[in-house]
Amino acid sequence: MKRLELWLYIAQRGSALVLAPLVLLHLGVILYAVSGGLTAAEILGRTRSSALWPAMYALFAVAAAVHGAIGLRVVIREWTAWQGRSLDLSTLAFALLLLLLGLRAVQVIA
Amino acid sequence: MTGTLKVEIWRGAEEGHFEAFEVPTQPSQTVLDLVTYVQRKLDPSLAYRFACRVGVCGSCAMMVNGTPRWTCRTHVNKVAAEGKVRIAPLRNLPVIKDLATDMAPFFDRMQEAKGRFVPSEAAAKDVAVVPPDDPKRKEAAAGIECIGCAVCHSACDVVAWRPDYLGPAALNRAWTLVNDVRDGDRQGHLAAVAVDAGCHACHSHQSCAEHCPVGLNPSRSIAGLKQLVLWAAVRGEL
Amino acid sequence: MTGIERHQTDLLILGSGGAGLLAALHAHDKDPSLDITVAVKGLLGKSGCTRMVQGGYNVALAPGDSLERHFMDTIEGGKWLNHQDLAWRLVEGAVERIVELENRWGCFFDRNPDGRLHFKAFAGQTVDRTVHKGDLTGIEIINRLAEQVWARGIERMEEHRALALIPSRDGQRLAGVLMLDIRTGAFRFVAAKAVLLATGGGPTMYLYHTPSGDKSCDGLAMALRAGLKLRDMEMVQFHPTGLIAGVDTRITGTIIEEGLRGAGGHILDGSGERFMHKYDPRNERATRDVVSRGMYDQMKAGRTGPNGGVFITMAHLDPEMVRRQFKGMVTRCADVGFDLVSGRVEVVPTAHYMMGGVVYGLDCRTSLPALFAAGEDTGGVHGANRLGGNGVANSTVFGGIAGEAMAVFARAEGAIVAPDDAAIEAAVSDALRPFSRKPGDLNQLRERLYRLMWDDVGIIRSEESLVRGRKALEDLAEELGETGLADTGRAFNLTWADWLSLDSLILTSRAIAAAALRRDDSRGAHYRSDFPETGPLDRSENTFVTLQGGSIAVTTEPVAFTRVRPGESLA
Amino acid sequence: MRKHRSYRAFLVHRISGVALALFLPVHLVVLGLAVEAAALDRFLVWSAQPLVKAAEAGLVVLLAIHAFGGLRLLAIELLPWSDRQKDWIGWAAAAALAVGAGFILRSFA
Ligand SMILES: Cc1cc2nc3c(=O)[nH]c(=O)nc-3n(C[C@H](O)[C@H](O)[C@H](O)COP(=O)(O)OP(=O)(O)OC[C@H]3O[C@@H](n4cnc5c(N)ncnc54)[C@H](O)[C@@H]3O)c2cc1C
Ligand code: HEM
Ligand code: SF4
Ligand code: F3S
Ligand code: FES
Repeated sequence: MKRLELWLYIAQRGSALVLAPLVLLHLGVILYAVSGGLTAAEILGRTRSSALWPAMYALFAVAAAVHGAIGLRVVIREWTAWQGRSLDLSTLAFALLLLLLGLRAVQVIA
Repeated sequence: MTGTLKVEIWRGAEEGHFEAFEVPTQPSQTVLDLVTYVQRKLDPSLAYRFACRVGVCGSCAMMVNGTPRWTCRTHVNKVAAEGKVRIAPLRNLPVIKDLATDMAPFFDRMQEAKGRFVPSEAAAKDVAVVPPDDPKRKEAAAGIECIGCAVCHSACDVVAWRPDYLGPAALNRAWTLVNDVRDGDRQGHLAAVAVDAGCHACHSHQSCAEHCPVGLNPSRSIAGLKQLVLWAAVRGEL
Repeated sequence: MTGIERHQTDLLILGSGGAGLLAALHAHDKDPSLDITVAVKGLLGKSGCTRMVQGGYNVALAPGDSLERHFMDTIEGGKWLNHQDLAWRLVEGAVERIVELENRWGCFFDRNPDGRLHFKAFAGQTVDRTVHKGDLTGIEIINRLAEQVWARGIERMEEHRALALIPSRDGQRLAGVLMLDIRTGAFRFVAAKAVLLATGGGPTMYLYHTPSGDKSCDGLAMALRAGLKLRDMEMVQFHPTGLIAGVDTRITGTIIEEGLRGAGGHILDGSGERFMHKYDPRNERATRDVVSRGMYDQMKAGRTGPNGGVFITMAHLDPEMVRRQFKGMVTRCADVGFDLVSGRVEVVPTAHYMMGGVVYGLDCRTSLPALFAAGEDTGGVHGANRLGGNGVANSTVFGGIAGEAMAVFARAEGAIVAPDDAAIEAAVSDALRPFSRKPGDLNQLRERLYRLMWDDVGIIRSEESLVRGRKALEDLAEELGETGLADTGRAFNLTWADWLSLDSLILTSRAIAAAALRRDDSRGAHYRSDFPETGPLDRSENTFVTLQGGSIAVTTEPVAFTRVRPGESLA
Repeated sequence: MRKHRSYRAFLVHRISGVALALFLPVHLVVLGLAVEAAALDRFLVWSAQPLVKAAEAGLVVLLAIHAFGGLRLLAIELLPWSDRQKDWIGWAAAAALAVGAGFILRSFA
């Protein structure tokens, strides 16, 4: 693809922009929730209270998959000798794995 | 004031070793003077490069105790750690001999980044009217006094990790051109830095700005390019 | 011939200063099909003095200025020794060139608040006419030119030292140049249809000097050896304020900006007293030559600082102003351990520029067919003194002219011709001489050259000192011939380079001494204590030197006042 | 050559990013495994042990560090240049610390 690296860069920064509020929110929730110990009921009670929670976590999963995989690809390219097509495909697979696991987890809490 | 300094100098090319010399110290003495002393008085076969000796030609840069510096403007006092100075050829460039590197790859990057003025068709016979406080003029002026010493190129780890990376100096030059209202090919300059190892390969390490001997800030220029390129790409202009 | 690589190009340009680079660009413009090679001793665009230009570029474009005024300032400054047609070509060409530098090559000079070019004041001018980019004008010019040359696929032979101009077998023209590839130590003969000599002169044979380290008068020495005539060689300009920080630092000799004196800086002798009032009512603001002589006189009398110089101080002025207005100089001094804002900085007059050089014509041709010359290697434009700002104008204007003329010549009359192999052979064995001699002390020879030129052929001369100098130079030349080098390998051998530079410097020094002995009056940069007065202007003569059978021959010719006579003015 | 704030900030950001990327699948597997509330509870009980808690605190801190460091980078890249950008490293670090401290205080409270 023409200007592949540029588009990956844009996707990575774009997904970071999506992640930013979600992570902050997630951090807030964690901070709020941890006090006094966690229970499944509490977690699920919250996440099932509104369709917005699962939607949010789904978006989180997609963005994290894109962001993390592109990030790893860059790090591996720069810090190891591994590069080229096999790296691209592996990180793509990693993105799909993250996405799959993420969506499955969302399904659980939905 | 007279003492001696232990000076270790890289000998060889890509393969080589450090060789130690004792050099008498002087009140006014630059790292280039140490090297000159060794070549003139101790070992006539030592190779290094300099020209202007006042910090304008950018040919004397070397690694001094692990840091890239312009040696003609670096006082020994500033770098001598416990009476010892270790001098090596600039990093991230092929070594020709001893302290002299081949700088051609560095200038090749400048060209790849289309780091050269393109006259505009409209250029009249007269010199363009450009007020000095025009924001674009100020951006261009801030980055223009690059002496091409490759210190930033040598300091940047991304250059080391990705040898095809255009590098801070080339991108900095491109930024001055993108802001040059007289230039006739803004789009061409942007396209040249939007390549795979272009401006967005930079991770904002800022070692370039940290080490630039003339105080330029390539990080800033690169950040500027990243934005322009990003919007141009999103708008489908690239 | 064995061991010598051969190379061929249409145009060979020696040097990558303003003259060399503009020649390459103009030749390429004129005829893009030409195969052009720029060969340079250092790196392309990173060597030479054009890059070091601080002050700026003289051009008659300011409101109220005119070609005539620029011309008259140049002639008056040159004390009527200029080649007037060349000087006119300079002022005319500068206007064209500055616009071209801006609009075509991308130089971005400083502007007034209204966005138009800013012209600053420079000594010896009746109108402010110096275009500049801060106080780093040369970097801007050379960076822009170099990147254009790089972009055009013009061939680069970097770190190649020109050793000798090689005539054709029939001796009728130039066939090419013998080069030394510094990186490998290999000799390379480059045959060309036309060659430009643009190696930039450079009076680096004086104890204190400003030019870049790669300049050693190689071009002038090669020209002398090839039988060319040099004019006005006695005219060596000294800049009054060079740093002095001991003999073992390369900082010594480098310029401290002229503007410091203009801004009210004081010059003090070793005991802290001002002295310039003894020499000129303008005190420190007198012209370069007057201040240099005043300082030299104090130094001779022993009233010096620890390193043998005098002092410049700005401490009585507003420190903020000094810091702001002279930022570059303040940091440069600080980098080497001096405090320019509130302390004293030791300074000496320092050899800066050679007004003399190869005799050439309006189209940059020399008397040797196929050899062209431009820039500081040439003589004639500046006469007895160069105005600040006319140096870079000279190299860029005539470099461009030479490029075009060479392209035309290559088409019409150019040919690759068989070189005189014996001449190549001789030049190679000359260059290899030190390897067959017993290793000796080159540093001692260099220091002797520096010292004797400074003492006897320097700022103040006399018949006595010049005769002494001439003799000492002849001795030195002989000693150098017998001083060998350890053969530690020829690749990137800087000590061999030092030897070759000394060889060029000594020969050129002999030309300076001979011309200085011949000129028995004082004018411009040339001051004879035995002839302190300037002779009648309308009977002015130029000096010419040639190398004949190993010795320097001097002749004189009356100045041709082709445009204006002393007492008249065009402006 | 690497002894300056911006470079250290880069290293911290990169290492935290890689750690997060490696931890994230684990985190999701665990969540996904917990197809029923009881399993999740068993996991939560296990994770209430101090050692595990400390590790989790570490991860939260990592996420906070990476998030605030990332915001700083996005600001450098997407906003007009500010010469104060170096100070942002300090602010990002402080914010990350605050989150980490908050987590530890609240989770052990
Ligand atoms: C510190 C300083 C400040 C100056 N400031 C001003 C100013 O403000 N205004 C002004 O008008 N003038 C100024 N001048 C003078 C001006 O720089 C020169 O007059 C002019 O630029 C010379 O240009 P050039 O092209 O002839 O030579 P240079 O620019 O000196 O270039 C010579 C080139 O020839 C190469 N060379 C030398 N020997 C050989 C060889 N044997 N083989 C191959 N290549 C060789 C060199 O490496 C170099 O590339 C200044 C000079 C100095 C030193
Ligand atoms: C608030 C949320 C986040 C923001 C703002 C953010 C921001 C960024 C930015 C700007 C980069 C680019 C760094 C560079 O190229 O120099 C980056 C890299 C990276 N991020 Fe994130 N990120 C966030 C969350 C995450 C998460 C949840 C993960 C885990 C999957 C992650 C993993 C990575 C990785 C592996 C890198 C590559 C590191 C590198 O190139 O140095 N990030 N992040
Ligand atoms: S940006 Fe600075 S460090 Fe880099 S080449 Fe230019 S002057 Fe040297
Ligand atoms: S050091 Fe290198 S990573 Fe970017 S900010 Fe400078 S170019
Ligand atoms: S010798 Fe020119 S920058 Fe150091």
